[in-house]
Parts: sequence; structure tokens; C-alpha cells
Amino acid sequence: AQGGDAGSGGDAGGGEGIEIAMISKGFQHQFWQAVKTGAEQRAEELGVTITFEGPASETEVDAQLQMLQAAIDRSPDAIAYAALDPEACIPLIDAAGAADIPVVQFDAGCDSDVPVSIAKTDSLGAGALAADHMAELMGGEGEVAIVGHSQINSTGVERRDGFVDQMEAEYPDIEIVDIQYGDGDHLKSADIAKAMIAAHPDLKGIYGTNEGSAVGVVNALTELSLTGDDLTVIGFDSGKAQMDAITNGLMAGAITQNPIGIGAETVQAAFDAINGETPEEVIDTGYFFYDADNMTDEEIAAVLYE
Amino acid sequence: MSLESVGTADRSRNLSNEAGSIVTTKLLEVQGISKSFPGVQALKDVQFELDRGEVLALVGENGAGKSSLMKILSGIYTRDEGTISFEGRPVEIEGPRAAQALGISIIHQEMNLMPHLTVAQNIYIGREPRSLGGFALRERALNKKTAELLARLRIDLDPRQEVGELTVAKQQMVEIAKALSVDSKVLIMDEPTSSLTASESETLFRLIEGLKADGTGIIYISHRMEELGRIADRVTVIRDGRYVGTLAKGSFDVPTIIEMMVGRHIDENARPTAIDTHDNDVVLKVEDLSTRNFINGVSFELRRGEILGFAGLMGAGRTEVARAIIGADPRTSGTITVNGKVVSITKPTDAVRHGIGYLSEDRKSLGLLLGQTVSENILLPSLPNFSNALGFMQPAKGRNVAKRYVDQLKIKTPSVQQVTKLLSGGNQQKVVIAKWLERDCDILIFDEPTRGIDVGAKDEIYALLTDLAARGKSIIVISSELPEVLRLSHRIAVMATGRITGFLDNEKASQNTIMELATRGHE
Amino acid sequence: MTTSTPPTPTPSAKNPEQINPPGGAERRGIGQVLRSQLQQSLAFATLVVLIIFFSVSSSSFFTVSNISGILLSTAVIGILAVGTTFVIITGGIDLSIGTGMTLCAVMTGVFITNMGLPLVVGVIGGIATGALMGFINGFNITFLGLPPFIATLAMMLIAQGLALVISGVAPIYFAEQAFKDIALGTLIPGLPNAVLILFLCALVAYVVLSKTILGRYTFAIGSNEEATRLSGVNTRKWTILIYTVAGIFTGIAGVVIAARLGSAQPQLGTGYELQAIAAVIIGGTSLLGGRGSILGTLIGALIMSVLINGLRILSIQTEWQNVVVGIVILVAVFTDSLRRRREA
Amino acid sequence: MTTSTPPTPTPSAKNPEQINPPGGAERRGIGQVLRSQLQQSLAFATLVVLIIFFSVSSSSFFTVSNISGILLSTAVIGILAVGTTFVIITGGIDLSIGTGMTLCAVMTGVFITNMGLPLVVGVIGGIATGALMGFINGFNITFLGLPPFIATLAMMLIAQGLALVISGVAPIYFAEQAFKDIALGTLIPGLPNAVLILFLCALVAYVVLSKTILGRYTFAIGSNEEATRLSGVNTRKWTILIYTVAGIFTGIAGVVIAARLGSAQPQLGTGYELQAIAAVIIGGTSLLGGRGSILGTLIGALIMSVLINGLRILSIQTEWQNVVVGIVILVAVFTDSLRRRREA
Ligand SMILES: Nc1ncnc2c1ncn2[C@@H]1O[C@H](COP(=O)(O)OP(=O)(O)OP(=O)(O)O)[C@@H](O)[C@H]1O
Ligand SMILES: Nc1ncnc2c1ncn2[C@@H]1O[C@H](COP(=O)(O)OP(=O)(O)OP(=O)(O)O)[C@@H](O)[C@H]1O
Ligand SMILES: [Mg+2]
Ligand SMILES: [Mg+2]
Repeated sequence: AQGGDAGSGGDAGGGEGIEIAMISKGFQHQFWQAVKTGAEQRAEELGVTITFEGPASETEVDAQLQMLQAAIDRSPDAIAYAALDPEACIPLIDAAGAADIPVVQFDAGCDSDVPVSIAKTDSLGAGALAADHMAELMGGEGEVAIVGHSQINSTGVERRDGFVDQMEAEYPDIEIVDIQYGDGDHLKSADIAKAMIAAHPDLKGIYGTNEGSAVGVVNALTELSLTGDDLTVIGFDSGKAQMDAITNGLMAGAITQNPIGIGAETVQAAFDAINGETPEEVIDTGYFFYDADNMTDEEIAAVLYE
Repeated sequence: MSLESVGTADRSRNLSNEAGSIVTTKLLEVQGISKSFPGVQALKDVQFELDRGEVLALVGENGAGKSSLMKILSGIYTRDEGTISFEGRPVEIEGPRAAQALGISIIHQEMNLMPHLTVAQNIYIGREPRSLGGFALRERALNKKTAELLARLRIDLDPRQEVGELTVAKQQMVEIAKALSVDSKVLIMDEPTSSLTASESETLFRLIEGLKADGTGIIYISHRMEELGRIADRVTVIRDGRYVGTLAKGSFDVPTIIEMMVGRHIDENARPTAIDTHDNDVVLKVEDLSTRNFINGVSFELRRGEILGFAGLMGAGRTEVARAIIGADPRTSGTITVNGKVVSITKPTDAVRHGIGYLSEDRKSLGLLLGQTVSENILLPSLPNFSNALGFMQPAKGRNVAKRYVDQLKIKTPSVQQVTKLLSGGNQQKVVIAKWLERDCDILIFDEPTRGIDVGAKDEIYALLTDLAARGKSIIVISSELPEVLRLSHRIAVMATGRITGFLDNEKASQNTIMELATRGHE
Repeated sequence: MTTSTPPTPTPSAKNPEQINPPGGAERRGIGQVLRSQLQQSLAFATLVVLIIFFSVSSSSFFTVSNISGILLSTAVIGILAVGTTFVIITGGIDLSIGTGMTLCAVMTGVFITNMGLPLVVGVIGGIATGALMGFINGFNITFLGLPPFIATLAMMLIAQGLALVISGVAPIYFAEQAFKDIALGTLIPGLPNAVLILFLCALVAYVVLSKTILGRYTFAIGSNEEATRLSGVNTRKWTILIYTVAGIFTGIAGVVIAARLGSAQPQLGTGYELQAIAAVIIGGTSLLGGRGSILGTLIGALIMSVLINGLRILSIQTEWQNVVVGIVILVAVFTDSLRRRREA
Repeated sequence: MTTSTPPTPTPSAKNPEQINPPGGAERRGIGQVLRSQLQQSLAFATLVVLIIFFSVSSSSFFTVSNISGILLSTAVIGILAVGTTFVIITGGIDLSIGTGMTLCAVMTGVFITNMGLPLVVGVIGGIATGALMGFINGFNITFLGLPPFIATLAMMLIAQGLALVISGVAPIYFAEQAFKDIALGTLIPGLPNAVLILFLCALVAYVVLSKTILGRYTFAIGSNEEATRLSGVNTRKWTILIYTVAGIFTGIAGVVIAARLGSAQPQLGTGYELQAIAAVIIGGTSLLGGRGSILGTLIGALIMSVLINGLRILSIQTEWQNVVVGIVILVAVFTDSLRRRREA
């Protein structure tokens, strides 16, 4: 827990020379790339430098901790962290606190008192919003299935649970007949969706909980020569394939969070913390349902990414 | 063929006549053993018996079933029929451990060593000196014990050397030491001398005499007929898996045994027909060949139509010279000239391209694709000749060629599609020979070509090599059997400790002159 | 006193099963070949049992659409498995096929979408990428003397990194329908082209492996590389060629997955190598080298995808699916080894 | 017949460097042993070069805290690698160590958190889970005759599934600080206990491998299983024991990772097996069996974590990191194989 005085510690104050280390949950998925984009944009505006890294898959809690450890040893001016597990990170985040490195969080938090803020979306609420739109499009009744991207990491669980809970609470005539997980792998998700469609001939809708899952479902439809009229598909996140599918009518619509906003707000919060200001404790960057009608709206278009 | 005369002293017959009244518990008694494999009846109603303190030699052609019989006795195969009595009691030998427990140990025809372990670790595998409740190794004690054993057996090996680094011959000595390190009642030796030179063989024979004196019964398998008179008390002959007969000491001579084995007469003392090759073109010229480890300034010439023998003691460096020539091992110096042109040979492919083929002494690990068929093995070096321009194989053509060799060399196999691993040792060796015959190189280096091959087949192979030479091929024969070198070679190069110590023309060569050169540099 | 009875040749009444040598089947009819090869692999029985079981358990299983779906889902892993069968028969292993496939997909995307080259050029470029990776693997193994596991593990990491770097950590989309048709078009009605490509790949691989000199050397090197080398075969050259061939199949798989997804997803691919290798081994090819067959590999790949599809159709929970797959693999390979033992 | 003078032992001037036989080192001092073993592994040179390079490149690298961090990050993979060294020396492979570790962690969580058993019991239970898995692997390989790759691949899937099923697809948290201290406490100031456990494991493994009968048979089986069996060694029994020992190390790794994370993460573990196996092979153990060392494995594991940590310290982009790691692995193993070749 030492080393706070090494490296670039001395000349903080203005934007120049400030380094913010962002430890994300991942980096390969489009969602995280969008967070990175937002962060980089804001960093450029503020004149600070950022590093952005994350493990290859969102199950690699251990690898993420090692990244956090390495970041602390680099003694940056601030750390921005998105916890894969709320508890495992506590010792290291505390160590960062002890080394006087300000910590801000994004997407998911660590159960420690050190972090001063978190920029995130309410995934449960987003899942519920997906359920509302799905129910509306299905006419309030019928069978629906979920292709999840993870049954264990928080976004995967909350986007699913928000959807499931809302359906159970508000739409008694809608039955969730199957939930399977494709790791966000496009190919696997497509095969899962096809199996679901084969097994449940009366299926009226499928909800994909992230970009890979949703695009997989769309691919399944294409491969089976089905259209949006046969099956209501609601996706999550954006990306070109998903947006095209919505334009083409294969997908009814999707929920998007504001990853670019998350990235930007996180960097802003870190910058504020470095400069001794107190950022807002919870920064909710919001979520939206978008479909072919509102996709081009300015507010929506701003949070979508190809 | 007169079996009358040889059968007179058939002790087994005599004793079995008396068996009803006298309680002579034989050490080992084997009756009516049969064993078949898919497509092969390896043994049919075979019998023999073994007394304490005697050496029973078991002979027969390649594939006669000798090794199979011994594998039954050592618990590796289970018999289909027959009884085995050990010390008068019928026994079932269910595995190698059961055989060991009975006191039967075996030196296998094919090497069975752990190459990454040391000599000592190999010899005492499973019987290591231990402490701390049998879990901790006492390595020092192990090495000491091994050093004592090796000294007692007069085997010159470092207990700490890794076995994989040893030559085949030395590995064979490790196998022998391993078998002798247990106090066994029955010791089976399946061609223990096939890779030994005369002097090591002699060491072994003295050991055998000692064991006999201690009452150990020994079953000794060999294709080297001259050894039988030296050590065997009785000789049992099997042929095509059947018992042919047993001859007692004094009542057998080599020609008789060979006739019982093979069914015809073979002249053991033949010499090459004197063809003068001295004026022929030099096809291979090796100058100042050295390797990093051992070989030092070896030079020689090989002429068209010549058979050049390489003789020497174990570890003299003959194999290493051959491997260096064909580019299997790196050279530190040396030029190789083929047909008057200096050639660059850095890998075996180059050697074959320049018409030099090398038959390795270690057929199991360097000579054969054990898991592949006889035909795949025979065709391997010549595959391009059996495929068209697009690389497609012409299977019928290949199969016919393989069949021709199976017939010509009398390879005992149910078909050319048999997996090579399942052939008897001698027949495997014939497969290796066939593959180089088919490749049709102008220069052939045969390293221990007749290892494990029966007398009859040997004679045929000698005839074959002589014929090849007569047709203009040039052949180097590396052999640890002096009679073989003398029988085949027009000229003999003798090596000792990595150098050539002299050349002998066949007329001037004898076992004595060769040994004199081979031990030079040892004094 | 005579003791000998002249040995009479015993007719071999017992010759229950002949061991089937690679490529040694030419003189028999194709039907016989197929039958003997199928029998050789008890894996086939497992496949049939699985199909029957799932057909009985769910009426949705044995439908044209679902069977076609299963075949389509076998395509990518199947092509990878077919290619890597060569490598495994030589006694090697190729861990780079998963992420390597992804790199090939990305390169195809770069050629077609980013550089605007014609489809054919892009496809050939993608496949050539695979061939190049295979070549480098082979070079590293033969000339640098690296163990295949390490050489291809390193390549796996490098390919994974390069796929991300080259794509800019973003999918590359293909606009042209013609490209997507490579996987999803139906030259044969009802059968996606990707499946056709799989079968074509398998057929070519079968012919190469059992009818050509390359196939012979593949088995020979796997049987005993040193003995093969001493026989004058340029084992280095052939080994490099074999890895290159495997790389070509990796490239084809890359093109097919890109066509099927309509995009090159740079983060995909990890784990595909183990699935493909598993398919190969379930199909009876030995990791020790010298033994294997393309038909077996195909069956192995089908077992995996039938099993996974069936479990999905039955809506078995995802977490249980792995358990069941693991057990079925154990049982399938065990029964197969039983048969082998009985035969030996 | 002439009897020759027995050949005098030629002094081995032609044997410049003695290849170090396993366990054949007792007559030399421990210093010498260490030195010869280190030399044996040029991997060590790679490690030193890497450390020097990163120390020069970044002042943050060679700090007490970062070195301790590197060691901590080596702990889990290191323990797995040490265990699996045994298996690899027998010529086998164990793909189940990654997810198996996770299952052990989950079971530890079940025992301690869910069932409220005392810490010690829970830890032993977790390790016993590993031993049981190893035992089953060994049984499947020896008695059912399955290839190690398949047997352990199946176990990998089964363990992965069971970890999810048993945990109810959610992390199990450990409340007691004492449990977390297993990994993060510092019996030796500045050195996390997890690192201590790694070194202890390595020491025990070293002793077992080089000084005990189990170690001897591990090498013997890997060198030539058939010959070992024919020598009367019950190879099945010992193989099962060896896999069980490897399983025990997997169990220890499971406890350590659970303690480090303060929770059992049921989805962790995939990919750890390849990292561990890579460490073993980088350390000079041969996948062909018969040859290997624990010290090498330790160095191999350190190379991997130093490299990854260094790249992170230098803020190399994540997507480039894999590329660099791949290349360094190639270079490290290549230089090592060069040395071996020069020696041979
Ligand atoms: N496991 C096996 N499967 C099939 N055939 C076998 C097997 N073992 C031996 N044979 C066959 O049994 C016959 C006897 O073989 P065996 O090895 O006993 O001969 P041998 O007398 O020892 O010959 P050699 O002198 O060549 O060593 C041979 O035809 C051989 O091919
Ligand atoms: N791989 C090796 N590693 C170390 N030493 C070796 C190796 N191969 C051979 N030697 C040594 O080189 C010397 C020459 O062996 P080589 O095999 O050439 O002798 P040889 O005359 O063919 O005798 P042999 O009858 O044993 O085959 C021997 O002293 C042997 O110990
Ligand atoms: Mg024999
Ligand atoms: Mg020799």
C-alpha cells in the first residue's frame, strides 16, 4: 500500500499530466468500447490522459483484480473501476484509498467506502422497460423466451430479472417458457434461439440481453426465413447489426443504456475528485427504448453507437 | 532328415515315462499350450520342461512362436489351452507381477526400458531401496547397489547415466542386469545377444554359468547357432507354432538343429565369392569425418559392387559414423563424395536423394512405423514412386510390391495389411530390409541387418546382399557378428573408440585379426 | 524314437475383426468402406442413440428445420475439426484454430469491407491468412523445434490480439448479400451452403488423407516421426505442409462464420479449439498420433451438436447442459474404447 | 573364441553437459542442484531478462508492492501448474484443473458459508473435492481406458456445470476474515499467505517428485508406461494416485482463489487450465512425458505473470498484450530448445 509518491504525483492540478486508470469489466464488447469512446472524448476535453483495460471475459474476477493491482502500483491520479464482484475488490480498493488515490466507479460498484461516486444505469429498470414493450407488442399474452448473455454477472442477471419480474408482476397472460445463456457469442446465441423456436412453436417473442445475444436472435430469424411479424424480438445495447435489424423490421426495438455517457461522466467524476471537488454520489445516465420510429431522434441517436 | 538319431537322448520322454513312480518335480513343465491371434495360430500344442540348473535353448524360425510362448510364461499373454506346472503345482500366471511373484523373470526380445530414467533407476524399478515407511527413495543406496550389481556382473555402465543416451547394445546390457538383479528361479532370455558383440556375449555366458550353478533354470532363445553348443544343455525346436523335438547335450550339432528348424541344410561357413572390386569406381568417399561427441577423422572409400564390412566392439562408433554420413546427426568435419562429386548432406532426405539408404540398428524406435501395416512400412521410402503427379496413391501397385517382398523374404504375416507391431521380431526386421530393397538406393548402409533373423532367412539375406552387390550396388554392412562380417564382406573396416583402426581384405581377415584391430586403443 | 509331428498349416478359423489400416481399403466397395469405418467408430452408435432419444423425447427435434439447424451449427466447428484432424494424426495439436478462425474472418472483412476488394479476392485472402498462420505454426514446430502445444498456444494469443487490433476492437460488417449467401444460401434447397461446405471439406480431407501421399506421410509422421525421417522423407517439409493445410481449413471456417454472422466478430473464437479437438477425439482419432479418420471427426462433431441442440430443445437449464455433455462424452468414448479392447 | 579385454570406460569428454536425471542429484549440494536445474531451464534467463527490461522501462515495476502483487497473481496459476506438472510428466494432460478449481472453491463455500462448518473442515472439504475429481480422472483413464485429454475434458465440463448448479448460479461469499487471511494475511510481513502457500506447494511437490517412490513412478510411467507395467509396477494404481495428487493441488488452488476473492465465483476457471499447462511447458516439462521439473514450472508461471503485469504497468493496450505474450512465449521456448539442441 505504498508508492503514492512515485511517478506523476507531483504536478496534478490542471488537466495536463493527469492520468486516470479505468478498469472496466471487459473491453472486447461493443458496450465497453462505447464506454471507452465516451471516456476518451471527455478526457480530451479535459486534457487528461486515460488508460482503459478490462479482462477478456466478464467472468474473470481474478484477472480484473490483477489489473486493479497493477493500476494501483502505477499510482495514477485517479482510478475508475467497474467491479465484476462487489466483495473481492474491497481489499484493493481500500489499498487505493490508503495510497490516497481517489476512486470513482462505473457500471457496478464495490462494497467499500473509498469510492466517491458511481456512474451507472438501472439495469433492473431497463429490463422492466424491455418487458413493457415486449408485452405491448405481443398484445399482453403468449409465450416469450430469453437469450441471456450471462447468468452470473450483474448486468446479465439484472437485465434478465428486471424483465422476468415485470412480466410476472404486470402481465399474467405472458409466459416465460425458456431462458438460456449464450455467453454473448453471436453464433451460440443464434443456435440457442433456433432451438427455442423449434421447441416452442407458439413462441411469440424473444428478448436478447446484450448485443451478441440480440444479434444472435436476429440471425436465427434470418436463417429460418422468419420476420419481425412472426416473432417479436427485443434486444439490448446498440451496434450496427442491431440497428440495421430494427430498420429492417426484424427486430421490434431495443433498450440502450448510455455507455458513452457513462464513460464521459466517469472521467468527469474522476477529474472532479482529483481537483478536490465532490462528485455526485450516484450518476444515473439513463436508459431508453428505441425502435425504427425514434432511432433518429437526437436524444436517442446520441446514445447509440455503431 | 533323420530324426531317429537325434531323438535317442530325449530326456523329457524318458522322464515322463518314469513320472508315474518317481516324484521328480520339474521346475517348470509346460504341456499342450496353444495360442492364436486374429489370423495367426501362433502356438499349437507346445510342450517342454525345465530343470533346476539347466539351460534349455528354444530355437525356431522367425515367427515360430518362441516369444509368444515366453510371454505366456511371463504373464503377458494368456494361453488358449494347455497347462503350466511350476515346481510341481499347476499355476495360472495372470500378469507380470504374478510371474515375478513366482520367481519367473524375463528379458524381452524388444527393449522395455524407461529412456528418461537412469541405469540404476531402470534396473530396480519397482524394487527401489526405500525408507520412511516405503515412500522415500534412497537414491544413494540405489546407485551403490547398482554399482555393486554391475561390478559383480562385470558390466561396464554408469548407474547414473540416462538409459536413453545409451546405444542399443548397452541398453541390452541394462535389460540383462535388470533380469539378473532379482533372484529368480526361472530366467527367460529372449534373444539377449542379438545386439551384443562377442565379448559381451561371453560376459553373459559366464553369468549364465554362475546362475546354473545356483540352481536357476534358464530358457534361452537365440538365432545364433554357434552359441548353443557353448551354453545349452538341451535344445527344444519349434516350428510354425508346433513342437518339433528336443535334443540333449552331446546329441546335437548345429546342422541338425538347423535342419529341424528350417527343413534344409545351410552352410554356416560360406565366404563371399571372390570378386575383385578393387578396380571399380569409387562411389562413396568419406574423408575426415568427425562428430562433436566421438567420431574422429574417419575416412574410407566404397567401390561399386563392393560389400564393405564394419566391425568393432560395442560402442566403437560404427552406428555414429553411419548416422553422420546420412545427415541424421550433425558433423563437425568431413566431406562426402558420391560418384566423384562432393555432396552436401544435412538430413536423411539429402542422403536418399544422393542414393544412400540407411537401415537403422534400432528397428523398434528408428526403423518401423509399428502402428502401421506391413505394406505402409515397405513402401514408406518409395512412396513418390507409387503416386501420380497429383500425389494420388496407386494402391494396387503398392500392394503388389509389398506382397512380392513378403513372398521373397518369407515374411510371416497373415496379410500385407497386418499391423507391423503384431509381427514377430525377426519378421519385423525383414520388413525393414524390404523397405530399403524397394527404395533401390545405389549405396546401402545396413546397420545390424540380420538382428533377430533366423539362420535360414539370414542365409537368404546374405544371398540377396551378395546378389545386389554383384548387380552393382555398393553396400556397407555394420555387424556385431564376426561370422556375418566375414561371410559377407569383400573388405572389412575395423573401428575402435571412434576411429578406423584398419582395413582387412576378406582373404586376410579372421576373427583374430579383426579382434586385434578392434581392441586397439583399448590397451 | 521320433518326437516331432510335422506342423500342418492351421487354417485361421478365428479372424473375427481385421484391424482397418488407413487407406488400406481401396479394393473394397465404397459401401463396405463406409460400413467398416462406421463400425470402427462406435461413436456412430452414440450418435444414433442420441438422435433416437431426442426424437422420442421431443417432437420438435426430428424436424427438417431443426435437423438443418443442427447441421448448420455443426458447420464451423466441423470444418475446424476436419482440418485439425490432420494435425492430430501427426501427433501434434493446434490450439490456434479458434482465434485463428476469427483472425481470418477479420481479414476477410478488411479485404472486402474496408478495402473494397471483390468478394472472391476477399475470401481467398481470408483463407490465405489461415494458410499463413498454419505455415508459421509448422515452421515454428519444425525449424525452431517448439512443441506444437506451445507454438500454437502462442499463435492463439497472437491471433486473438491481432484480430482485435486489426478490426479496431469492433465488428466488421459485410454489406453484400452474396457474401452472406456463402453460408446461408441454399444451392441445394433446404440445405444451407455452410453445411455443403462442411461436407465438401470433409470429402476433400477424406480423399487427401486416404488417397494421397500427403495423407500417407501424415500417418507416417504420427506413427514414428524419426523413423519416417530416416526413411528419407523430408518430415519438416511435410509437417509444415500439414499445418498449412490445417490452416486452410481454419481460413475456410473463418469465412463461413463471417458469412453466417454477416460480420467478423473480433472477440469470438476462444474455446472453439477445444470443442473442435474434442470432436476429433470423440471420433476415434488418437492424440498420440498415427490413427484417425475424417468420418470419425464428422461423427464426433455431430455428436456434440446433436447433444447440445437436443438439450436446448428439451429446455435443460444451461448449467446442467455442461454436466450432461461431459457425461455423454465419457460414455461415448468409453464404449468406443471397450470395442477397441475387445478387438485387440 | 577370442575374448576381448573389457572396454575401458572412456572418460566422458564427449559428454560436456550431463543431462540431469530426475532425482539423480543427491550427491551434489543443494546449491549445485539449484544451479544446474536453473541452467537447465533457459526459461530462467527469459525471466531475468523480462524483469530487467520492465524495471528499466518503468519505475513502478520493481517496487515491493508490485513484486508482491506479481507473486500474488502467480499463486493460483502456480499452484495449478505445480499439480499438473505431475500429470504432464506421466505423459497425460489435465484440462479439468481450471473449472475443477472453481468447483472446489464452490464446495468450500458450501461447507463454510452454507453449512456453517468450521473453517478447517471447509478447507479440507474443498481440497478433498479436488482429490475426488483427480481420483475419478485417474480411474477413467486407467480402468475405463479413456485418453487423458477426453477424460479430463469431460470432467472440465462436468465441474463447470456442477459449480453453477451447486452454487445456485451465484457467488458464495465468505464472511470470516480468517478465511480471507488464508490468501491475503501476511504471516511473513509483506508476503501474502497465498504466495507462501504456492512456495510450500512447490517445495512439497519438488520433494515428492524427486525423492519419493511416487515421483519415480511418475517419471517411469511417462517414460514408458508399458515397460513400467511389465516391470511389475501397478501402473494403474500409481496413475490414479498421481491424478489424485494433482487434484489435491487443484483443491488447494480452489481454496486460495476463494480466499483471495472472499467468494466462490462459480463461473470462473475456464482458460486457467491452458495458462497452467503453458507455464508447465515453458518451464521445460515435455508434453510427451518423462521429463520435467517443479522449479521449471515455477519459473514458467512467473514468466507469464511478470510479463502480463509488466505490460499492464506499461499501460500497453489490452488487445496488444496477447500479441506480445504470444511472441515472448515463442522466443522463450525457442531459446530454451536451442540450448537443448546445442547440448544434445
Ligand atoms: N499380439 C499379436 N497379435 C497377432 N499376432 C501375433 C501377436 N503376437 C505374435 N503374433 C504372431 O504370432 C506368431 C509367433 O510370433 P512370435 O513373436 O512368438 O515369434 P518368434 O518365434 O518369437 O519369432 P522371432 O524369432 O522372429 O522373434 C507370429 O506369426 C506373429 O506374427
Ligand atoms: N545418443 C547418444 N548420447 C550419448 N552418447 C552416445 C549416443 N549415441 C552413441 N553414443 C556413444 O557413442 C559411442 C559410439 O556408439 P555407436 O552406437 O556408434 O557404436 P557402435 O559401434 O555402433 O556400437 P553398438 O554395437 O553399440 O551399436 C558410444 O560410446 C556411445 O556410448
Ligand atoms: Mg521372438
Ligand atoms: Mg551400432
